[in-house]
Amino acid sequence: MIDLGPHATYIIAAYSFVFIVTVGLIAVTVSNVTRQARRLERLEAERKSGA
Amino acid sequence: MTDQGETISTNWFSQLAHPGFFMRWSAYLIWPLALISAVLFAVGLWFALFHSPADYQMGETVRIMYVHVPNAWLSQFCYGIMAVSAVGTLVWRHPMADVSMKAAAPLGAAFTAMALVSGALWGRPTWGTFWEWDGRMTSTLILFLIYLGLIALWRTFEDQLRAAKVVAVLTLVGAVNIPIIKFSVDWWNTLHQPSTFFRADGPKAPASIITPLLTMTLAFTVLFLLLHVLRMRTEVTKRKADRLEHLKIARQQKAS
Amino acid sequence: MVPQLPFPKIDISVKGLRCKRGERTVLDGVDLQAPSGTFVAVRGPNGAGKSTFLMCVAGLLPFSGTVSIGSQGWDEDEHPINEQMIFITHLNAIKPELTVYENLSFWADLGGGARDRIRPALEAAGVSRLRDVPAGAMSKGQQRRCSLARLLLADKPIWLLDEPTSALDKSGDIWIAGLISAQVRRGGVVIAATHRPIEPEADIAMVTLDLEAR
Amino acid sequence: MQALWALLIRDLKSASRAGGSLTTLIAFYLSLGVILPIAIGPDKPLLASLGPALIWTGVLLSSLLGLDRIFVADHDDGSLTAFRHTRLGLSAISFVKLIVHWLTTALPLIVLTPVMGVLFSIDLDTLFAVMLTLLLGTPAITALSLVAAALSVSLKRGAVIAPILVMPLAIPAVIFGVGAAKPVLGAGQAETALLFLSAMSLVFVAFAPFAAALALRVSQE
Repeated sequence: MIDLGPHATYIIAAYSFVFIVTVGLIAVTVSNVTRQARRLERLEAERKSGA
Repeated sequence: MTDQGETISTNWFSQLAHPGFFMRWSAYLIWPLALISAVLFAVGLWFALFHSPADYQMGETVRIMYVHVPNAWLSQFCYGIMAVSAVGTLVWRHPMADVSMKAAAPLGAAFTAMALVSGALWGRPTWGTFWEWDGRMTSTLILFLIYLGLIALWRTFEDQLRAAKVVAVLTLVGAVNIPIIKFSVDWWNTLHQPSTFFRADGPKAPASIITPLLTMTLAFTVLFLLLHVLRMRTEVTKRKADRLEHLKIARQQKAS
Repeated sequence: MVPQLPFPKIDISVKGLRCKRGERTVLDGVDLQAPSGTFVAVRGPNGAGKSTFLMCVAGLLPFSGTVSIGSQGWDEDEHPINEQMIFITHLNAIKPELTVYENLSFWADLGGGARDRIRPALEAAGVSRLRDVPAGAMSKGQQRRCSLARLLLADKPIWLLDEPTSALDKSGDIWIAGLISAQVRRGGVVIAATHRPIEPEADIAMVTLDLEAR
Repeated sequence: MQALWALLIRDLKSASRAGGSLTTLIAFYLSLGVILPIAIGPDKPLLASLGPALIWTGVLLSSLLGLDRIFVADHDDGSLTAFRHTRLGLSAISFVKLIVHWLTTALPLIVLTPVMGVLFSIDLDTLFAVMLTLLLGTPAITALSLVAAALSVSLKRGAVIAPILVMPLAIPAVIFGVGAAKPVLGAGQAETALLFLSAMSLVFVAFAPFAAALALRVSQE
């Protein structure tokens, strides 16, 4: 790891915050994709079996 | 009963004709975008953290800029996308425009929040304070409030298509206002303190700063596009599923 | 009473009307032929789209299909407001803090200044004694009568009525039936959405439009 | 024209008889005039220097109070639908609503401002300056309120959401309004601020009725 100088805390804090939010965004987005896709699949299957 | 089924299916085909097309072509975008974004992030972070010198003025804190500036740019880029989508909703009545607008708003708020927090963390070592009422940070904060307002307005509506049109009107009103806000805040800023701050994207920035900055900006932008497409696809899927659920409830009511 | 001259011929025809309200398709392929001098009773259970149908004909909602009024026809998104009609919704559009007279003279002014019709209209509605009473102090039925009195101010050939008889008593029903009959006899077109059947006079041409719940 | 006049008179009559709203407005504004000095402390020079800013904030917050009333009554009693078959377009109606809202909300606040001036112990010149900037700047705030009210007209929680929409957009009005009234400024800057303030009010008042009409139309669909 390189030496980040006297303000290392701020640099690390900034990168961590951006990292957490970005990863969080990706995680939420991907989980929504799969959740809605599953929901649609389930409903479509129900519709087919019902009809 | 079969008759009923027929009318229902024709309905939804005509309704989803456009979204169906979108779902087909956008499927080819996801992995390339993800790959490009990942590579850009890898290269950008390597430059930003290891392969760029400390600035002679700001020292190591210049590295915060590499995450701050891309987010600040995206906070505005996202509003641009929303404004175009708003015109699409109201004028061209394109069926994907409101999906795009709905998908963009929370992303815009998130990127604006990242710009604000990284800006504050950059400001503390550079200016000696977390929050400086300088023109740019103030405008960004106001933009954040506007994003919150848009999201709040959207969430109070139950009917998504009606919400889209109303939110589109507000988005455009905001788009007209943002330059006025920017201008007024800059004027207010010069009034209260002479502007002597370091300008991050000034023309004198050396190449050692430009390379990581550009790479990171591209990386974040591609990531934004990827997330936007994914969220749009989710919304289309969700609406299809909602519709099936309504039909199911209607069937059950009929049966009982 | 105001002289009752016949209206110029004005026919309404609706073909394949489809209307979505937000995400919900409310009407899907509704047809109607209502030539001059017809009373149309729109019937159907709650949620069948009676009000939506009226709003489409009134030009307040985007629709697909065709709606033509007189010589003009529209389809798809075009929905101009037609000055030849008056639309009384299920709401009264009466301000409780203003008097009956003030309310009606306001609507008369908006319709283009026919204040001399207010008195006969109030008399016909049976609320002339309440002229200077704040509208909020009246009963629901009286407020409805007051709102329907707007029909007599405007003198338009086309009437769109959404539940005109709601809150009205037996004598109110008879009054409305009489109004509609007179309007139809003059060559006007009345389209009314109702739960309770309205019984116009025997010689009136009447069309029934039944909407199904979706 | 006659129809516009009729609408203006009817709304003013209605507002004057409905009662309560004006009292609420006055009480809210004056309460701010008491709470702010109590929170800041009875330091007269400090209060006087903060005066214009506090008064502008007070006016902005108070004017948001009755914001949802602009269209809600006409929406709920069906008048808004009935308007559609008259000769008035929705934009003309919105313009009248703008005038009515300004007359019933902004104007009483401006008239009450001398009382606030006394509470904040600001001098006469500053008071006049503040009242002038309020006179020139409140139309912009009213215009924004009009659009926000139209956007939220069909919502049950419209009264909560509409102020949130107005506040960020009203910031330029506050900046130029307070900027023009601040006694520390050079004459040139105050004039610039006044100019921008008036320009903003004019532009907003010109465009708001159309935006509001659009919002009303789509929220009826």
